[in-house]
Amino acid sequence: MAEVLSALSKKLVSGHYGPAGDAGIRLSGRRLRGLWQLAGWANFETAAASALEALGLSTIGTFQSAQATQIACAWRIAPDKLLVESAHDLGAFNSQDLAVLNLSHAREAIILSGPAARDLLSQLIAIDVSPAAFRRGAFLQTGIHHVGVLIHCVEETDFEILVPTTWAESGWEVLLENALPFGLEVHSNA
Amino acid sequence: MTHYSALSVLRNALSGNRSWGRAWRDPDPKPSYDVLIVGGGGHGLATAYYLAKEHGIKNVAVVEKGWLGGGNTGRNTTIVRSNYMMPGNTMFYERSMRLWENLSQDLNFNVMISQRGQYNLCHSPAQMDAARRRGNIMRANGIDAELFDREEVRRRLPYLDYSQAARFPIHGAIFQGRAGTARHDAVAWGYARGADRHGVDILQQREVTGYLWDGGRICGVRTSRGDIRAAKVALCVAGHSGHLAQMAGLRLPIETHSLQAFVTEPYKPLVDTVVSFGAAHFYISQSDKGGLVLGGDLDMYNSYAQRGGLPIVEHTLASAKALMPCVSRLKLLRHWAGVMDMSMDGSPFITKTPVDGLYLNGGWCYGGFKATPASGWCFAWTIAKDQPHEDNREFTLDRFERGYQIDEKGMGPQPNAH
Amino acid sequence: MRRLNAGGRIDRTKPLSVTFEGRALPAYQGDTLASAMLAGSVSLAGRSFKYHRPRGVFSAGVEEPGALVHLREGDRHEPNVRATTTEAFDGLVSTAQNAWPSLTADIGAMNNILSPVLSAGFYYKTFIGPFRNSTRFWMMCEAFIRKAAGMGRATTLEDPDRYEKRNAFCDVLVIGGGAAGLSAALAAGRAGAQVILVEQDFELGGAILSDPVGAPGDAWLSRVKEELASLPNVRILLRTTAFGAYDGGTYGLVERVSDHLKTPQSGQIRQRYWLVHAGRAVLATGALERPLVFAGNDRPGVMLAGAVRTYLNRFAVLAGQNVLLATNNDTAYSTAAELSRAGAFVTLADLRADPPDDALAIAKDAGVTVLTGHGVLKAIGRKRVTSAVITPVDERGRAAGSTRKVPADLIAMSGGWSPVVHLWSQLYRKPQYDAHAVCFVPCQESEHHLQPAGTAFAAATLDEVIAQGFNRGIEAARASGSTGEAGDPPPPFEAGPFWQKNQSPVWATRKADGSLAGKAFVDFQHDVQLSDIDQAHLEGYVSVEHLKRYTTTGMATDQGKLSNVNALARMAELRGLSIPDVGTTTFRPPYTPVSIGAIVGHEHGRHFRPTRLSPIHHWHMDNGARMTEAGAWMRPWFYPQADEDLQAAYIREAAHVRQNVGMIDVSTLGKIAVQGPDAAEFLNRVYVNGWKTLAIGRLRYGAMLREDGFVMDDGATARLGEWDYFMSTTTANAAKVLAFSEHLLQTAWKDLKVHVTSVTDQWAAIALAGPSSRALLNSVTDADLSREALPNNHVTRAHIGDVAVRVHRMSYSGELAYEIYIPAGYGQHVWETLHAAGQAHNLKPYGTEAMGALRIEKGHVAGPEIEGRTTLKDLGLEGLASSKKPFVGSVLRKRPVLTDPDRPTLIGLEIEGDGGAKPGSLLFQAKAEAKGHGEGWVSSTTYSPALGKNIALAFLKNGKARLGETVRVVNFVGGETLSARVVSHHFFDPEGERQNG
Amino acid sequence: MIRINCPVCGLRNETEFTYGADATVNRPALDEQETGPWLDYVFNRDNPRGWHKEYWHHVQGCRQWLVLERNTLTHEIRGCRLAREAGE
Repeated sequence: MAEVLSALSKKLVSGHYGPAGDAGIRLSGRRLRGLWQLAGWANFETAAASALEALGLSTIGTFQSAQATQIACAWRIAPDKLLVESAHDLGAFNSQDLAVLNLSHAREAIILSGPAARDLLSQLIAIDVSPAAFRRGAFLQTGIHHVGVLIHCVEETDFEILVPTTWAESGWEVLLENALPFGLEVHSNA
Repeated sequence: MTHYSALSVLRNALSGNRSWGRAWRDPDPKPSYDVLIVGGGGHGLATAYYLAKEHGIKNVAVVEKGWLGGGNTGRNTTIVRSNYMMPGNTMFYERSMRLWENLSQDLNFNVMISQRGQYNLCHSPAQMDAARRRGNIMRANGIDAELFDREEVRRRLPYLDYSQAARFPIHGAIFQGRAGTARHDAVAWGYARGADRHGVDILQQREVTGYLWDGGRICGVRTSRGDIRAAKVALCVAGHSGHLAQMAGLRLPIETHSLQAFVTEPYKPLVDTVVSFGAAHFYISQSDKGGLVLGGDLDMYNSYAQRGGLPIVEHTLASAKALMPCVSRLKLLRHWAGVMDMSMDGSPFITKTPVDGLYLNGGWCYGGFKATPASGWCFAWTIAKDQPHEDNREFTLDRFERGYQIDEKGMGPQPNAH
Repeated sequence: MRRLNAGGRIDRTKPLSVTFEGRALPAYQGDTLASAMLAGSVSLAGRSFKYHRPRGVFSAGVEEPGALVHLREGDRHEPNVRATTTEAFDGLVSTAQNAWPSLTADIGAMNNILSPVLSAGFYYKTFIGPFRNSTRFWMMCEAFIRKAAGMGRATTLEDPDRYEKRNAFCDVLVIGGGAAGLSAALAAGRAGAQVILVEQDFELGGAILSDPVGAPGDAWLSRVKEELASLPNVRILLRTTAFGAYDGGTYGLVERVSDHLKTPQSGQIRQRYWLVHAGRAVLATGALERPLVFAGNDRPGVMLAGAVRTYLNRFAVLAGQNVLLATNNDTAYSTAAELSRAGAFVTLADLRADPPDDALAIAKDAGVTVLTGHGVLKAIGRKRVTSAVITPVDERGRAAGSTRKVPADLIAMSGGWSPVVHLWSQLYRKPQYDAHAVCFVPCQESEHHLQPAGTAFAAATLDEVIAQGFNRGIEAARASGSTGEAGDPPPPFEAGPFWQKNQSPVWATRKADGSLAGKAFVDFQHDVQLSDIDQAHLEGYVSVEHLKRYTTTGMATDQGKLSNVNALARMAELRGLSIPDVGTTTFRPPYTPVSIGAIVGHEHGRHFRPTRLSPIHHWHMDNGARMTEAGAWMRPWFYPQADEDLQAAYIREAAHVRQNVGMIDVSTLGKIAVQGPDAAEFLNRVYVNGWKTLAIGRLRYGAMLREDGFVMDDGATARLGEWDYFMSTTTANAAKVLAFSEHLLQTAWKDLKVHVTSVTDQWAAIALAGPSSRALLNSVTDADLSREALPNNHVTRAHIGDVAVRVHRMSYSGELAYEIYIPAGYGQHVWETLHAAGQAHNLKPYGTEAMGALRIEKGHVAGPEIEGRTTLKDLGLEGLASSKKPFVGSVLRKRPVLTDPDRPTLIGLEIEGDGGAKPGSLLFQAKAEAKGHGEGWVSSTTYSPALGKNIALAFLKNGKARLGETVRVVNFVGGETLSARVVSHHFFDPEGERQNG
Repeated sequence: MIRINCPVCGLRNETEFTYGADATVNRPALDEQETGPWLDYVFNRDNPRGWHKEYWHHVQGCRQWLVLERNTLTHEIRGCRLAREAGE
């Protein structure tokens, strides 16, 4: 079987970087289970109903809050668009009223964690990422170093950043550059 | 009026500098003028000067809402150049360059024309090709231009980033040696003094609030301090052209945007020329005082606020460091903004308008300062003869209807891309 | 040695090595470079800008005009550093600037003798030169002027330090950590608001730090600091300057993280740029003392009174033994008393005839001689004040009685206080003049997000300072919805007359006839004399902006912090107006100069802009490709064999494609998924050609126009399903086409059920071209690639190994060719698979240069031709446009100039000779003179291996009618003129037999 | 720093957006054949000093086009909607 080659394959080199001591930041990557965009029009929620059901979701959800189930994670990225991470092939749900698009290779997931993770984010995005303002389960669509990304707060100090594949290496280097003063550990596997 | 010379300076010095006369009068308005120019910036004052000097029309007033030279004339980054490629622009800007080269003598006022040259850097083979086309058109029109490769640029500008770390490597540059800088305030003052000497009335602190009409024809202006009649009313109010045109019932292909400028603390000579970055909208020069003068991009949204936003501050300074890594420890002293007439093709208007008695000079986008002498010269011609000169023949309002967009950058109909 | 044996807020247990001009200065932790200079009796610290006059330490803060130095060496060298705000550190090396050959014997000081000639505006009146149409004379003079100007010397070395940007959000930003700011932070903090308190100094306290150690303010300060430290919602940033106030409640701050160390520690940044988004802000920036104007008021040894007090009480430095204090207000009385107690002989000359009794009492108790109704007429001494001429004065400050000379090694002056309104004014607001307080103050507007407090708002007493600060703090907290109890303000401490002003508006001392007794300065760095203001007035430069620009007052590195009000006051006097009627100039950011590096943060070098990489990028790197920039992308330019240069490599690569098979990474093409039931209608509107009939499994070339009718982009779009289309755009225009499509769909065409989504990142793409491409592809796929099953412009799904791909049969090179679209993560795998299988077919990779050669041979247009000013007809694409439907640009493209038959249109050129032409060359008729804009221009050039000659694409007036004509191709900047034959731009295989085979 | 309250993403800095243009100019009907309305749409502007209805594109966010009213003198914003929901 052909292996999926991560856009970060040259970058995910385990090791400790920056000042010695406890690392404030941990960076690693994760292979997406599959990424799909569901897009509709006026009756989006109805049109998406069967796809949502298959994913264990009951609604299209609200902006800025992720919906996670055992088999999927869904982000309402626009009024009529849902981005879904799932191993299921959702292509079958494509219809006149629901445009399904496979984006499984279009994003790389960078995992950012550690006690200084929020500090690092505050260097890169102009959004309040204090624990009170950016809670577990919330997500942001924003720009890091001029590139549009999606940042999902998975746990208090764990974040997943979905970066467009072709920008991933450059984005990683910027994260690394800014993370160095905190002390940084890179893990080649999440 | 005192003729300025080293001798007059010496003579005055010996008398304690107490005998200087006013550089221009502060007259009361006459009831009526042959030509009334709205806007006492460089373009308006130059227009008045050339009306009097070249066309013998001396019953002229310049009406300024604040203080002369207080708008974009005193807010720009002082670059002069004539590296324009499009027919309609090329010879106009070259006329300006030639007027610049004699302006200090002409005005008996040192406007500090410093032809220290300008480099436009290229960062890809495609940019080199585009630069070659521009340079060839300049040369074919009798304008100086040279194309340098990377090594030649490196020899001449060793302080730029030629390292592996440079995100956009320098492939070469197009150079105009006659380009350079001028002292912006001096241009306004020199023209004001020159116009005044020819009898032009400069009326400061009078804001135009409307027009006087005679049927469908404009025959003067209403100001915050009384009406003034004039056979011809000429607008030179870049930044506010839309506003003043609207009062006359005209809608223009212009938006107003703010453009920022920056100066560092003064340093001993570091940058001896004007250098433009080809990978982002950024250029740098150094003033005689020693401040590095930085220019950047528009704030991109319509604005009449004469102050700039932070994103462009960040972007401009990042460009400065990307181009010249050594500026990192130098310090920004001041940043400010002017409001620009951004036209839909990036080129200006010097033209009669569809309204009888009303003439328009505007739409200067980024390029107003360098155009000042030719703008005044051509506008004066247009007003005096009621027809354009060869050099401003394309700067009309109907060029969009005709499809003659003078699109120097090929950016299309956008008021913020040129 | 002027250091007192006791007192001060310095740590005498921590001596530091600090040098100026190679001379060791007695410095301790807690000193500034300026306090160490004074302690070491350095009276000559620098030279002024214009006359190179000797300058000493003048102030104790950001307004310092004189003591500007070079700090550090090598790549950390920094010019124009204010000694007064430079924290002393161990290993500090500083040197003098703007002086040659040395600080004490500076040649530039000759300008001082010439100063009557170098008066305001002298540049404008001289150097005009005798020659018409020449700027040479001026430029010759200018070269000297430039060398003499400029203050410090910049390094040309790269900065070794790191910088960082940080975004912060708070309810209340308090700017200034003095009594008002501390009170504001305390109130807002107690109320529960998220507070950021910034202080430019390395200690909190503001003016309290200038009180003697142990004064009542100390206890107040430590109590407030302690409570603030206990509030987790209050963040305190020291060594941090709020330099700018911007739209949307955004403030720019720079924190000097490690400037107080010799070098940053490992991993430490030098400075941090904070972008603070604040609900409200309190401006507690205090006030700056103004100088008085008298002859010689710039001599080393003339200082601001408040600064003298700061050096005494905070740094335990007695700046002079024999002190003459000149004032027009009460604040100097504390200074006088404290100096006297410290052992100085102090005379206080008060321009006011009747100072308040409490102030007088304090001075007299301390043994100070107070001369009321007296002023300093002149300071005497060259590189250091030695004496002064004092005089009784009338109510206008003119000598009214006999003058006398008194010895003095220090003249301390206080001309009143100017609130620091800079940030408030930056928000494009005009401060108002308060005639009672004799200063410009911010207006109070309850709704504004920046509220002044304390001496920044001209508070007259300490009680008022604290109360204002506290109240503004509560208001700001409440505005953000914080409801906590704020309690009572910290009770004011007992304070001397320092906090009361009772200022007189007299600011200058003149002789009885109104003249000055010598050179008297308003701007100390730029050497603007009071007489320059008079001259500007004489010449009509009377508005504040003219005055400033004509005399350059206020334009030095201190940006008029000291000079503005005195210059305005003089102009008001001359014009017979009040100061507010003269007006004030606009304060602009930054409040104090900020390092460029700090604002740039990490965005420099290769991180200036992000870089975009193809999924196959690393293969190219590992296999010797030379890369080139294409917008944000890196692309393989060519793959040199042995020591091939670009020319040799691309010719070989292009020839190889025509003879065998080549492959190129085209992943950078813009790719857009167009989905929905109205997708065909949408395509029909944005493309000039028709799309309603395109069957599933087919693809079609299309061109799109801008709204104004010029060509915007081109590319192929494939129909993948009933409602699914796959659009490709050029690499350069991908983002533009997507945003434009989104705009149309979300504004004008809301009724269309279409979604457009970028899938550029989803797909790697490989173009396989050449006569052997089918055979090669057949060897790795399961698809039927026969001419019948997959004719040109068709699409099929296939597998390469176990990877599902899409094969588009289309050709850009004119050869039998395929574009293979592969999910990005398999891109490199498929490339390698093809590369391996290709060895049997003599496959070679090729780069963008060879791709260009192939497309030029075929006459395909690309970026150099679609350059924003060309029409469909210009490009030879007129035939594409449908006449049966409207599309974007379909009306405006018919404007007269766009349809002028004489427009330059695309043609081919066969260049005579071996060298080939350069893109950007101009075309002229063979016998016509080569001038003007020419008859056309060359857009793309190449050597054609297929034709064995140099060819070019070009635009030529009425070109289609001129095939066969010989034209001149002139490259002026390259000094080359060539001849070329005009031919069809379809140079190679015009019938398309190869690509359709 | 202009801050825009995107209906989808919340309050964001202007750096995440690109400026569109005047939102009061309406694109002529697709089948409009007269040149005048197109010239007016593409080139001519009211360019007001004061309140201005304009498009912004949240490119580094939800990619929605927004219509907001902003004062061109003060940069104050009063109202921001999705373009697709904004009235004609």
